[in-house]
Amino acid sequence: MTAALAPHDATAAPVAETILAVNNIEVVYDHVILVLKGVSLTVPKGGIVALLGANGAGKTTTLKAISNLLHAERGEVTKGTVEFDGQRVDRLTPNDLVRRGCIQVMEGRHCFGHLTIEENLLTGAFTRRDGNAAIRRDMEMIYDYFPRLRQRKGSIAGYTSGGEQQMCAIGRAMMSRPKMILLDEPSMGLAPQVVEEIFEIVRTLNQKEGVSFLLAEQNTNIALRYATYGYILETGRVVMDGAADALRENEDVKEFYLGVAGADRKSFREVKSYKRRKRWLA
Amino acid sequence: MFYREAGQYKTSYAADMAIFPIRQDRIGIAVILLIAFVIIPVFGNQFFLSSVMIPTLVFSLAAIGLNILTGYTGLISLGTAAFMGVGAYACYKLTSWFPGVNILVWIIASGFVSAGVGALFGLPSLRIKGFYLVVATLAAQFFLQWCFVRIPWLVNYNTSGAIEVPERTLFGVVITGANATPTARYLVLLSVVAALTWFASNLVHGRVGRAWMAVRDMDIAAELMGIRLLTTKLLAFAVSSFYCGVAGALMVFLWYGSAEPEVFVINQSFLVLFMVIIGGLGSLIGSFMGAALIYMLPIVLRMLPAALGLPIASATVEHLQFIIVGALIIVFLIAEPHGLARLWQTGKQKLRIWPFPY
Amino acid sequence: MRAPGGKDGLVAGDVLLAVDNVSLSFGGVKAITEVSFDIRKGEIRAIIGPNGAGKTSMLNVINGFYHPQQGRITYKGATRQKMRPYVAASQGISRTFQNVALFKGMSTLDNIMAGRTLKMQGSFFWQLFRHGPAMREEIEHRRKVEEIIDFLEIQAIRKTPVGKLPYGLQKRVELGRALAMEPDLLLLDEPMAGMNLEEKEDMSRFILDVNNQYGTTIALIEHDIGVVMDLSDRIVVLEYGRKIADGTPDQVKSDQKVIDAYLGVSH
Amino acid sequence: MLYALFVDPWVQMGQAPDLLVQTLWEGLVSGVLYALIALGFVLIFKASGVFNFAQGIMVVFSALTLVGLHEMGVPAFLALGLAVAVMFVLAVAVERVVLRPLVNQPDIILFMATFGITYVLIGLGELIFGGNPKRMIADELYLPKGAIDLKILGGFVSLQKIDIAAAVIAAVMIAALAFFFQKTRIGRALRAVADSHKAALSVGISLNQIWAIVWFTAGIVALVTGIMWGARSEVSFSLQVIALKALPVLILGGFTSVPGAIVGGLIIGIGEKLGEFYWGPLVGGGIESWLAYGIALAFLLFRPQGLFGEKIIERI
Amino acid sequence: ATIGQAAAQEGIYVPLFTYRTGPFAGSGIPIADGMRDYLTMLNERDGGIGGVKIVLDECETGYDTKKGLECYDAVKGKKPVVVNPWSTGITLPLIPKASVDKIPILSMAYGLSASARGDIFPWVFNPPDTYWDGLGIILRYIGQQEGGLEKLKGKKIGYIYFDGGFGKEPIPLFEQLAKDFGFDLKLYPVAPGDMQNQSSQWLSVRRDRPDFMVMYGWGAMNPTAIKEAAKINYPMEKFVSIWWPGEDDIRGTDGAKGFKMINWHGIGTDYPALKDIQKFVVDKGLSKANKDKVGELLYNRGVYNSLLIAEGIAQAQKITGKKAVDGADVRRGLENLNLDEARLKELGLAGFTGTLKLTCDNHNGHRPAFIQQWDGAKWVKITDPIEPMPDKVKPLLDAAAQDYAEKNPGWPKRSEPCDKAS
Ligand SMILES: Nc1ncnc2c1ncn2[C@@H]1O[C@H](COP(=O)(O)OP(=O)(O)OP(=O)(O)O)[C@@H](O)[C@H]1O
Ligand SMILES: Nc1ncnc2c1ncn2[C@@H]1O[C@H](COP(=O)(O)OP(=O)(O)OP(=O)(O)O)[C@@H](O)[C@H]1O
Ligand SMILES: [Mg+2]
Ligand SMILES: [Mg+2]
Repeated sequence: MTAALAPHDATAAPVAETILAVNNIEVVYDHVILVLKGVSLTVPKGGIVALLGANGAGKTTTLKAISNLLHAERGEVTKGTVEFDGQRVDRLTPNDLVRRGCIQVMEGRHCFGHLTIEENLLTGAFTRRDGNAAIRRDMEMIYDYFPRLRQRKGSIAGYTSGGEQQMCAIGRAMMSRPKMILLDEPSMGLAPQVVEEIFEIVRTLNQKEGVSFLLAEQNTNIALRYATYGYILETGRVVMDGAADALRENEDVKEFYLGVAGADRKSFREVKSYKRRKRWLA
Repeated sequence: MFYREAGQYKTSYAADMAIFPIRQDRIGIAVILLIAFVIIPVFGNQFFLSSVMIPTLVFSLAAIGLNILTGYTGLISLGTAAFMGVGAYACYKLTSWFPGVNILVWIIASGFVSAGVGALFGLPSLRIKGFYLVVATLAAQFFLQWCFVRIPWLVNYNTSGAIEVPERTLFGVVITGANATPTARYLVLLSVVAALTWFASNLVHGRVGRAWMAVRDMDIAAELMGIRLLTTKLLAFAVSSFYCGVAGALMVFLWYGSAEPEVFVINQSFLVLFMVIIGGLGSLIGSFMGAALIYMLPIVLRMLPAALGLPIASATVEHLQFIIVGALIIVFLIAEPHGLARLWQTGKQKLRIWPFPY
Repeated sequence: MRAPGGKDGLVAGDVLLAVDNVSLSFGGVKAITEVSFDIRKGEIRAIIGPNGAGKTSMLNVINGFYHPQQGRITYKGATRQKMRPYVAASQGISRTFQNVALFKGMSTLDNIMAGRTLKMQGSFFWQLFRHGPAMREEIEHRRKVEEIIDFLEIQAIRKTPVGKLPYGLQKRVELGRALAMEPDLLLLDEPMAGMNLEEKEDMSRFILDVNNQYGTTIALIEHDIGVVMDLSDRIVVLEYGRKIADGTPDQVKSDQKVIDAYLGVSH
Repeated sequence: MLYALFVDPWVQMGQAPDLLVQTLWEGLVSGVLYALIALGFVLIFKASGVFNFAQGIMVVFSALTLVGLHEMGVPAFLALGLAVAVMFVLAVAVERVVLRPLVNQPDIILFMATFGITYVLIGLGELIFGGNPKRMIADELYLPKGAIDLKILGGFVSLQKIDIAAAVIAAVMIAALAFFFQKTRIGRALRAVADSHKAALSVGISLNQIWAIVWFTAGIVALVTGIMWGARSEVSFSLQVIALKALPVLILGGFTSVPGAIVGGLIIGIGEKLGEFYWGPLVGGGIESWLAYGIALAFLLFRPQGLFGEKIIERI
Repeated sequence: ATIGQAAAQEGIYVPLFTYRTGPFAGSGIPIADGMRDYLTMLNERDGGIGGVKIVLDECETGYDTKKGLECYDAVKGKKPVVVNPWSTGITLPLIPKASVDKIPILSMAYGLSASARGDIFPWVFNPPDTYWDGLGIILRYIGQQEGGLEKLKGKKIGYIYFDGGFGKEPIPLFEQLAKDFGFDLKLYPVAPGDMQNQSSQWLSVRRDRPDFMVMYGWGAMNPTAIKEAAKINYPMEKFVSIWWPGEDDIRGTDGAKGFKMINWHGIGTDYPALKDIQKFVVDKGLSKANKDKVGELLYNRGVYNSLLIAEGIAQAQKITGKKAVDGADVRRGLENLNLDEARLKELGLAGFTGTLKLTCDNHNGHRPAFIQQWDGAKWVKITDPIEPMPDKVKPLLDAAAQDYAEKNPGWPKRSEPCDKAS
C-alpha cells in the first residue's frame, strides 16, 4: 500500500510550536526483538495527532517509548531521541514525565483492581500539589463527563465492567491535569455513544484546556474526524503521514482503514476474501 | 559453530513435536549425556563425584519436582524438604522390611508414598491461592518434620534417631552404604535422574503439561474450558511430590548414608526453591542449571582462595561466600528474571541471527 | 471438525439455549434483572447494550461462571437452576473473553491444543512415554488444531508465546482456542474490540464461516453496530441489566428505546 | 484418651486459673512479638506486592548493628541512632540496586531477590560483628526489667515489664501505621503500587521514593522487633528462624492488612500457647512448631484471603 | 570446605571441622579456637609432635551435615590421621565410612553413644563420657543433694531437651532410672525452630513444679532456657545442665546465679600448657581468639579435644616407632591412650582434667565428672568428680551397639588386632 505515496519526511509535519518530538527511535524488546525501526513524529502544541496502523504495527510501543514505560517490559529505546516541551525526556522516569505534564492512558484498561473507582481517580492526582479543593473540583468534572462512574464510584474497580474500567482509566489520567495525554485505544470496548462522548471530551479538553493529544486508535474513522494530523504505522515504520482530512481522502486509507461510510457502505457479510493481506505476518 | 535450523524442514507433526526439533540441540544433548555417563566417571576424582556431581544431581531431581508444581502449575510450595523426607523414610522402612527386594524398586516406590502425602496436603490448593497456599505447604513441612522427630518407628527405633543406610547391591555391585564407590553411586543416581527427567519432559510437553500451564496462567479460563482444577492441581502435587520423594530417598541412600530429621529442615525447601527460580520457572533444563549454580557456586567460592593460595580463614571465606552468592542471585535475576534457561535461549536466539544484532 | 446437524439431535431452528427470567446481583449491584431470551440452533445471536448493561455477566451466567439468584437456564432441553463450568464446557459451550484471557506463558499452538483437553482422554501411563497411544492421540489432535490455525491464518505465530502478540492477534488466537473445543454454542465477548476495519472484516468472515461451515451457534457481544447489524440474525438489547428490546436487526435499529439508550444518533 | 483430649484440659484450666491467665498472657506477648515481625512483611507486601523474605534477617542485622556498635564502645543511644541510619542506607540501597531494575517483574522473582538480600546480610553481619551471639543492651537502653507479680486467683501471675513494654510499643506502631496506610495520599499510592507496578508508573507514582520509604519503615520495625526478641533471649542469627513464625500470622491476618498482622499475631500466639500447654503433652509436646500453621490453615479454608486481606478478585 | 594449601607440606595432617558461622557459631567459635591454639602451640613450642609438624586445616561446616560431608570428602584424599566432626549429624554418616577409609573418628562426648564399644566400632572414639554417662552423673549428684539416690522416690524430675537426636538419646535411660528409683519424669521438648521461644515449656514447668530440672540444650536454647527459668523464678541451684552451655550463654542474665552444669576439665589459664598457649600463640598473634576468651569453658573444651588428638598421635608414634603416622596408626594410638597423672603433669596439664585410659573395648572411658555452678560472674567447681552409672548404662550401651550392628547387615566384625597396652 505504500505505493504511490509521498515518502515520509519530517518537514511535512506542521512546523508550528511542537510539544512532542520523536526523532527516529528504534525499540528492542528482550534485547533481540526489534519492533520500531526508526519512527519519527511530532505533535504541535494544542494539536490532536492520530497514530494509526494495524495490529502489531507498533503504536502501543511508540507511546510507551515516549512515556518511558518500556523498561518495565524489558524493552529499550536503542536509537533516537524523544523531546517534550523542548527538553530531552528519554532518560527520565515516567514519574518525572507526569510531573512535566505528559501522561499515558494504557491500552486495555489498567485500573487498580483493589481500589474503588474514586480511589483510582485520586491516585491520578498523585503528582499534584494544588490542594484538595482543586482535586475535588476536577473529580466532579470527570463525574460529569462520565456519569456512569459517579454511579459506581464506591465499587471496587476490579469488578466493574470493561467499559467502566476504560472510563476510569481515562478519567484517572485527566486527574493529573496534564499538558499532553497519550491515549492508547480509547474507544476500545466502549459503546458507540460513549466513544463519541470520549472524543468530544478530547476535543473539549483540547480547546478549553489546551491539552495536546497523541492517540493510537484502531477506529480510524472517528480518529481522523477529530484529529488534526495523522501518522500511519506499519511493522514499526511510518509509512504515511499527513493532515487528517488529506488522509481521509487518500484512496488506500479509505480502502484499508475507513471503508465507505454511510448508506452505501459494503456489508460485513460481503467481505471479499481476496482483500485479505496478512500484513502482520510480514 | 553455526546454530541455525535453516534447511531442517519438518515433514511430519511427529517430527515437529519432538522435544528437541533442532538438530544442533539433539547433538548437544547427546554430547552432554556422553560426558555425564562416560567422561565424568572416568576422569572425575572422588571429591568431584561425591561432593559435587552427586549432590547436584539429587537437587536437580528435587528441583524438577518443585518446578512441576511451582513452575508449571504455578503453585508455590515450601514443603519440598518434607516431601523429600517422606521419600527417604519410606524407602528406609520398605527396604528394612523387605531387604531382599532390589533397592531401586523401593526408591521408586517411596516416590509413590510421598506422592500420596503430597496430594493430601495439596487438597487446600483448590480454595487457597498464591502466597496464601504457602501456608498449607509450610504446615506440611513442619508437621512432617515433627513426625520424623517424634515417631521412632520411622527409624526402626534406632537410638541415634537417624536413618542408618544399610548396604545394598545392584547386579552384585555395592551401591549404598560405606563400601559403595562414588562412581557406582553416581552412575546409579545419574541413570535414575536421566530416566525420570525424560518422563517429566514427556509429561510437560503433552496434554497433562498443557493442563498444568493453563491452570498456572489463567485458572478461571482453564476451568471454563473444562479443565478440572482440583484434579489438575492434585495431580501436579502428586507428581511433584513423587519426584521430591525419590530425590529424598536418593539423597539419603546414595549421598548422605545416614540422615537425622534435621536434614529435612525448611532451609532445604528454600534451597530447592532458589534452584528452581534461578534456573527458570517452567523449564526442566533450568532445574539442572539452577541446581548446578546454587550448589556448585559456594563450593567453588570456598575452594577459590585456597586454589589461589590466598591466606583467608575458612570462616571469612564462608562469610564472603554468602555475600557473593547473595549478590550473584540478584545479578542473575536482574540480567534475566526468567532464569538461566531463558538466558540460554536468548543466547541461542542471538546465535541464530548472528552476525546481525537483531 | 463437525458436520452441520450434530450429535445433540437438534436441527437448525430449534431452541438450543433459553434463559428464563434470570436475575443476578452482586451485593447492591443488580447486574441482571429478570432477563429472558433464547438462542436458536445455527443462528448468530447478538447481545448489545451500553457499558455495564450486563452483557458479559449474561455470558458468565450461561457458561456457569456466575450463578444467578433467580431464573432458569435450559440448554439442549435440560433445564437447570444454574450451569456449572465443567458441565457447560463438556456440553459444548465455549467462549472468548472481553479482556483477553489467553494462557500467556504458552505458545499459540499450545493454547489451542489446550482447548482440546476435554477431547483428549488418553491414559496417564502412556503420557509418560509420549509414544504409542499418547503420541497417536497427540498427532491426531494436532491435525485438528492445524486446521484451525490455517483457517484463522495464524500459521506464522504458531510457536510464539501469546503474551508477546499484539492485542488483535491475541483475540484471534483466543477464537482459535474456543473453536478447538468444537463447540455447539460459541460465546464471543467483543471479539473485534481494538481492531481496525480490515481486521474486523477478517474477523467477521471467520465468524460467518464458523457459523455456516460448521453450523455452530454463536452468541455475540459487540459494540460496533455496523458489525452487529450485518452479522446477527437476532439481537437482544440490555440496559442496566434489563432487556429493553429483542428482534431482528431492522426491528432493533428502528426501536426508539434502543436508539435513546444505546445507538444515539444513527450513523 | 478422649477424656484427656476433650475434658481434662478444661478441668486443668478450671483448677489453676492463674496458670490459665499466665498462659493467655504469654500467648498475648508472643502474639505481639510475632505481629511485630509480621508487620514488617505486611508493610513491604502492601507497598510493592513483594513478599520480603529478608525481614527475618533484617531483624537480626539491625539488632546486631545496635549491639555490635555498642560493643565497639559506642554509647547505647548513639548506637541506636546509628542503627537507624544503617537501616536507612539499607533501604535506599535495596531500592537502587535490587527493586528498581526488577520493576514490574512477577512477585515470585522479587521474592527470590529478597533471598539474595538475605544472603548478603547474613554474610555482612557475620563478617562485621562475628557470628557469636550477643547480649541485648536492654539496661543501657533503659528498657524496664524485672516483673510485676500479681497475687490473684489463688496463685500468681507474673508480667515481665519488658513484655508489657513490647506490647505497648507494638500497639503504638501498629496504630500509627494503620492510620498512615488508610488515610494518607502516600498510603493510597502504596496500595496502587501493590496492585500493579505498570499502572502505578503510568499515573506518575514514583516507585523509587515509595519503596525507599517503605523499606526504611520496615527496617525500623525490624530494629524494634530485634530489640524486643533480643531482650528475651539473645541476639544471634538463630533469631531469623523465629521470623518464619510470622508467616502463619501474616497469612492468617491477610498479607495486606496492618490490623490483620496484630489480630493474626494474637490468635496464633494465644492459640499455640494454649495448644502446647494443655494439649501438647498428649502427643509428647513440641507441637508448637506446626500448630501455628495448622491454625492458619484452618482459618484460610473459610477465608482464603485471610481475615483482613483484600478480597481476591475473580473476574473474567 | 577450604582445602588448605598446607596439605602439600610435609607433616601430620590434622583437619579440624569447625563451625564459626551459622546459628551455632556461638559455641563453635571458642571450641575451634581452643582446638587450633593448642595444636599450634605444640608446633610453635616443640616443633610439632615427636618432631613432626602438625599440619592444621580448618574446614568450615556451619554445623550443617551437607557441608560436613563435603569437608570429609575434601580432606579424605590428604590422609588425615583423625577427624573430629563436631556435630552428631555429621558423625553418624561418617561412622560407617571410617573403617572403609581407615580414618579414625574422634567425637568427643557427642555422636553415637554406642560407639563407646571399641570391639564393634574400632574406628570411633567418644571419650570421656557418653550422654548416658552424663545423665548418670547428674542423677548421682541430684541424689547426693537429696541425701541418697533412694531418696529420689516420689520426687519429680523435669527434663528439658533439644528435640533432636542428641536431646532424645538419654530418654530411654532416664525412663529406666525413673522406674528404678521411683521418681517421675516430665519431658519438655524444645523444637529446633522454637529454641528462642520456650515460654510454654516453662509454663508447664511452673505447673508441674519439678524438684529438679535437667537440661540437654544447645546453641540459643541454653540462654533462653536460663532466662525463662529465672522468669518463673525456678530455683537455679536445682537446675542442672549437660556440658554444653558456655559463659556467653549465661553471662549478664540476672537471676542466673546458682545455675549448674557438669564438666570434666579446668577453666582459666593457670596451667602451664595454657600459659604456653598464651605465650607461643596468643601473644604472637597466631590465635583467632581475643585474649579474654582464652581459658573460657568452651575454649578449654577445644583444648581438651586437641589434647586427645595429640596424645593419640604421640601414642601412635610410640607404638609404631614411625614418625609420620597415618590414620591406622593413630587409631591404635587412641586405643592405647593413657592420660595418667604423671603424663598430664608432663604435658603441663596437671589438675586440668581427670585421668583417661582407653582400651580396645572401651573407646570412651566413662570417666567421672564434676558439677560446677555459676556464681554470677564465673563458674565455680562445687563437687569432686562423680562417677557415672556404668551398671545402668552398660546394658543400654551394649544393646544399642548390638542393635546398630544388626540393623546394618554386613557390619564388619572387628578385624583390627588389639595391641597389648604398652
Ligand atoms: N513485551 C514484549 N516483548 C516482545 N515483543 C513485544 C512485546 N510487546 C509487544 N511486542 C511486539 O511488538 C510489536 C508491536 O506491538 P504493539 O503492541 O506496539 O502493536 P500495536 O500497534 O499496539 O498493536 P495493537 O493495535 O494490537 O495494540 C508486536 O509485533 C508485538 O509482538
Ligand atoms: N463479580 C462482580 N462483582 C461485582 N459487580 C460486578 C461483577 N461482575 C459484574 N459486575 C457489575 O455488573 C454490571 C454489569 O457488568 P458487565 O461486565 O456484564 O457489563 P457489560 O455489559 O459487559 O459492559 P461492557 O460492555 O462495558 O463490558 C457492571 O456494573 C459491573 O460493575
Ligand atoms: Mg496497542
Ligand atoms: Mg463486558
